[in-house]
Amino acid sequence: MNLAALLPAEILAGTALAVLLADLFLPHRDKAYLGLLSAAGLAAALGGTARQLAAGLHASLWGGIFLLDPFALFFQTIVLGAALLVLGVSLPYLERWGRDDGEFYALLLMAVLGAMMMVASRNFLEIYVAMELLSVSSYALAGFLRPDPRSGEAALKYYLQGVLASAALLYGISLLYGLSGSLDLSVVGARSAGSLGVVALVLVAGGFALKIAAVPFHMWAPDTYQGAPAPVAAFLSTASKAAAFAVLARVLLTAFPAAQGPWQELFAVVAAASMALGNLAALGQRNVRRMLAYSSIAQGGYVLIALAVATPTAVAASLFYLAVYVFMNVGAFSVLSFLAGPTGGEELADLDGLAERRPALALALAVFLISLAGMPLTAGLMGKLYLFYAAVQGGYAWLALWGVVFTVVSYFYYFRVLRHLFWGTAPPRPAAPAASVPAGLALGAATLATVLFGVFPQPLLQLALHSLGMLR
Amino acid sequence: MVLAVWLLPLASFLILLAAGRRLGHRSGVVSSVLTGLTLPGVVALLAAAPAGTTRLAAWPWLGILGHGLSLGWLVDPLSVMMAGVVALVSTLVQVYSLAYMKGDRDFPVFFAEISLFTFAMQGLVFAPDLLQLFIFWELVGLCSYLLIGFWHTRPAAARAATKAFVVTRTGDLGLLAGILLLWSATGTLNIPRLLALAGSGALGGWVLTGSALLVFAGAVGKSAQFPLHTWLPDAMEGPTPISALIHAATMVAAGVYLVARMYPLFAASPTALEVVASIGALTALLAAGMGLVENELKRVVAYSTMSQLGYMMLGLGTGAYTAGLFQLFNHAFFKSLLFLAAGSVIHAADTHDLRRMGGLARRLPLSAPAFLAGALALGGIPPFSGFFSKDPIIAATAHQPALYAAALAGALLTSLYIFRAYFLVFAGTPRGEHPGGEGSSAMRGPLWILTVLSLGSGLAYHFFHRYLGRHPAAPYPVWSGSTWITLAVSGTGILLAWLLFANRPVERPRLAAPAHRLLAERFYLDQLYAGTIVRPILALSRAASWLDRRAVDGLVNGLARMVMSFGRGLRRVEVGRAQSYALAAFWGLALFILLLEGVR
Amino acid sequence: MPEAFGILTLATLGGALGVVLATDVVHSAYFLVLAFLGVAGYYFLLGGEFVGAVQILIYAGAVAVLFLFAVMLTRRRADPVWGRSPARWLGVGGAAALLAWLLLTHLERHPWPTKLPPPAPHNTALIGKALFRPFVVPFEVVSVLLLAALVGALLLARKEGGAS
Amino acid sequence: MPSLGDFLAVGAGLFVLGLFGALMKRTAVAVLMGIELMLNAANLNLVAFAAFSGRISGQIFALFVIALAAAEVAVGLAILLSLFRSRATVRMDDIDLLKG
Repeated sequence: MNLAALLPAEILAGTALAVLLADLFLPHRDKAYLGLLSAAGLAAALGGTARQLAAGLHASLWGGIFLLDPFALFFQTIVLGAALLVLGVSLPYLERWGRDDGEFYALLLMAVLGAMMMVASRNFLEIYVAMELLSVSSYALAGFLRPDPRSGEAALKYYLQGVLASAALLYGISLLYGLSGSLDLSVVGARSAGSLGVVALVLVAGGFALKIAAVPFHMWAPDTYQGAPAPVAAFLSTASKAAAFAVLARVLLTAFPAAQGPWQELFAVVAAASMALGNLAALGQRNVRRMLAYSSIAQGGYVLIALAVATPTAVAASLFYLAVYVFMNVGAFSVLSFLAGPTGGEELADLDGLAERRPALALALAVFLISLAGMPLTAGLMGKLYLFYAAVQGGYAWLALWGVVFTVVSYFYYFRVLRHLFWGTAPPRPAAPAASVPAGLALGAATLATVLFGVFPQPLLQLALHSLGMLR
Repeated sequence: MVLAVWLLPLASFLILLAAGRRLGHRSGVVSSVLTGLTLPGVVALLAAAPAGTTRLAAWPWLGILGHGLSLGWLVDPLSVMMAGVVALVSTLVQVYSLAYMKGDRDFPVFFAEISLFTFAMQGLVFAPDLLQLFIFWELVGLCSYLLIGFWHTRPAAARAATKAFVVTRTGDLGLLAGILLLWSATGTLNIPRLLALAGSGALGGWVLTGSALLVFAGAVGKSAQFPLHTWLPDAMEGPTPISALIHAATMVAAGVYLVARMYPLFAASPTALEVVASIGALTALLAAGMGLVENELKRVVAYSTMSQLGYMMLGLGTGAYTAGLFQLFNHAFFKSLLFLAAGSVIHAADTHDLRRMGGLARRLPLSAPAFLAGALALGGIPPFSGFFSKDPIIAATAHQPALYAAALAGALLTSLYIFRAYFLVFAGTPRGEHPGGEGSSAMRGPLWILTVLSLGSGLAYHFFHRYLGRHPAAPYPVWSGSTWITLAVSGTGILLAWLLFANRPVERPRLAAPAHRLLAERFYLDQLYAGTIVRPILALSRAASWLDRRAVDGLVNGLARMVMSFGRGLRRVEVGRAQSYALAAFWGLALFILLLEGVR
Repeated sequence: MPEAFGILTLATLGGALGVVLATDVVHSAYFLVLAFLGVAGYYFLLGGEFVGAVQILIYAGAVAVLFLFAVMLTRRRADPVWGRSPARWLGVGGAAALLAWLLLTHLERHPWPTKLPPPAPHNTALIGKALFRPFVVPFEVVSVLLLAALVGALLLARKEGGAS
Repeated sequence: MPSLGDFLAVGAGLFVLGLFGALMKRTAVAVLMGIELMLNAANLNLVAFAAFSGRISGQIFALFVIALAAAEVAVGLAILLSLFRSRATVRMDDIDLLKG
């Protein structure tokens, strides 16, 4: 029973090992097969998780250390889906950079494994260990493009922030353990009242907030997203963020329901600050990747509204938003990964006339940006609408209004990119390499999902609500 | 029937999207024919939806939150009327564009975008649900953005498109907030249900007034009402047929349509109605003033559009519901006529500048009378159509002196500025080289049809009133006590224009210099917005970027580090900036602890 | 006992202070070992012999050696904290002081048990059992993590152009 | 016999000293040392709590943390090394390529 429920995770771990082993023996020209192997493993794990989610699996393993409930399965599906998309665009990306190290795929798989374990856990020890797995793999991935000093710098900055945050998180956990005598989330919350519990919880929340890149724990994000390989930035800004949000939500809403109240105000402030700073700073960026980095700080702010409002509707809305956010954000970063060369190529001016050079890519990027901006007929609008609706309903009308105001600010920079895409006059330049089949599939799927969930959001929303119902 | 009216343009869009390049010039024909085919559909709807009926077809779309949202259509006299205007003007404009846009590099794209616009506009018109309305509302805005920027190689066009987008979006923000407010207060976004709630008094107090005003904010942006009107004159950078279709007859009228659609909501709140009427009157007056000193032909017509939309709002706000809508109906025709005639003029004169035209009446034997017909309709001279709608609106304000004065002054200015344009363009002697003449038959046909409509559409006032009137219907006084006054005022305007502008070789500013300047600078509102909104946002953005990157690091490191590291060059790994990031995070942690403990 | 605690505290906090204040990175590394050993001493004092032993082996041994290697591989340079700008002193010192004040006051306010219960007899055996019963999943995750760290470290430290 | 509070006070001191070092030192290697001190502080807490409550889980957590910390340091130093390599040849003025 236990092992069967863990099958997706086992598949992932097995695939990672297989990739590492095969890497030793494969000749250089065949390294692309490693990517396909990883994709197969991810797809199998995704299929398994989706089936568990569909079956409404609710299993508590090893005395509750491991908890596979629909909430966890929902986020596992998100993470796996994001990773699969990222993998799709990584294949041509690595090829173009002339990197054939199989370690990339193994590290990506292990990072995904960490995220999967992290969201399916009810024990601080397991959460911590799984998060470290995600982090350690991510640090190495961020520094993957060794010859490019920007990649190393991105890795170092992420690493330092991550390790410091994890130290704070660990210290907070140790205090909670001392207060409650347990590491089990369901026990810790009940026994950690009092002011020291608050101190500990702030430290813990700060550790997760760093991964979400919420203000004021966001400062690594622009540098890291800009310097890391584009697919890795896509992964960090979606899968990693979603997993951290899941754990934070589980800790705050299920383990510490009594600690609500002042908490909500705190998250309202963090959410408001993230929306404001992310959107305003994005406005001033000329580098598109950096602009997207700030935009994803802002997007994190929208999602954090859910923790401020803390009603089931709001949390369901955040689940929906994160799910569709994966498609649009991975998609946007992925398109950029096709454009940039070793010498940059991600400035706004570099996008000029892309619609004529690469119409499909330009159209896809337009869809993602329009969705991130929250325009109609895209999933982004639906997500924002639910979040803002939940905020108004939950008595946080000002937060919804704040969100709406900064959504308008965000139009400025999203549409500036569109103007360059479609209206810029293209300088003659070497034709960008043709997209490969896996990348085309990934981008196509992301585009389709972004539009589809904008037109038929119902099933996904239903799933989010259902996943939530089982949370308690 | 609804589906045909609604989806034929979509089909046209999809066909052009798929095969536009291959169809080439024929793409315009395909699009025009498919749009034209919706006209019989509208006629059928007219028969199927007699006065006072409401047919609602809605399928659940988002059934989870509140009482859910639905997707479908709402057929009542209001939506049928609006759909008719959209279908007719869209067809005529497309036929006109066949000739006007001939030879343009992106000819198929142009028609694809017009088709998409028509589809979106019909979706807006038939929306039974506020969310559906909002979605198409935004889609319409997007099409407008694309079409204003159609000649995007001209920087002015790209700038104008962006400006239009952002300014109208500011209004849409209000609409969205209003929708959220209504949704959370009532749990439904179904329009008939909402209106029933408002009518029965179940929805009241600040929620009612607040949501009505927020919805009106959306209408203000879309219909270019004060203070969100600044985008419309710039939008004239788009092709002239677009100005006729989107920025005169249909999209900008969507704001008026929205207010009419949600009228019971407004009617239940006297405050909201007062605001609508005041904004309308103010816009009517200001825009007419600005039109008086404008030297670009299309912009004159654009100011007149703003001004007329103001009259429509004024009508709705003072309770002259049918008159306001009838003005929308008539205006759609005479304003498209003015734009298309202006297009012919520009085509022939090869300039936008009034000061370089003149004496064109001989060269343009059709466009000149067509423009004159449009101008007479605009001026409200019987028996042209404008008279039958504008006069009742002005009459409805008679018991409110301030509004009445504004409306009358607006009327004077209206005939003054439009006949100034007419005389400067067509009368006198040529003041420049005018190479061209009247366009091809594709351009002449729509002009003829619209001229006839501008002459005749007013006569339908009786039918219109009975068909659209709210119940219990108030009488529709076409000829009232104030009519003579209005006519006298309008006539004075025409006379003044003739005295001042006809047969003058070159126009010199006739107004006192400061007033002229104030009007020419559009009351300095653009500058005001740039100073109070755009620049602060950009400054905020710069401040945010600076705070985020430099402030912490700069504060804790100062210049010293930069100088030092510059001098020595880096030979070992230093992490100064990353440390500053962490410093900010830990200050955050400490302050949050302090904050929470303070709360307890 | 109190004497032992005092000596260990001196070693631990003194070592930590030494890490921060030492000008030479190599000296910092030595002070770090001292602090690690002090912490290991606490573990023994608290009856956690196994953890103490692991602390000495891995931290004071392996990790410290890693640090020394890193120092040797990169450029060595004097790194005095007092050479930093007053603003940074204020920023970092303020944050550290505020955090210290918050932690200490809240820790003090809590009624902690003062008596140490007698240590469980088969401490190491208990740990072993727990590792393979309730904590087997994290244990597995850690093994993957070690692999990931290995792979990642090798990948990053590899010379460009060398056989991959 | 020292009380639990004494151990916790030492832990807090170690945490803050480590933080101070991590944010104050210029050399990345020394920064990592500071972070290790912070981790040790948390570990000391865990073991102390475990001992005073007669539970074993705190010790186990500490063991995990030790293993993780070693792995983390290895990765961190590898990043430093890789960065040092690319910088030594490319000659950059600071780790400051990425900024707004």
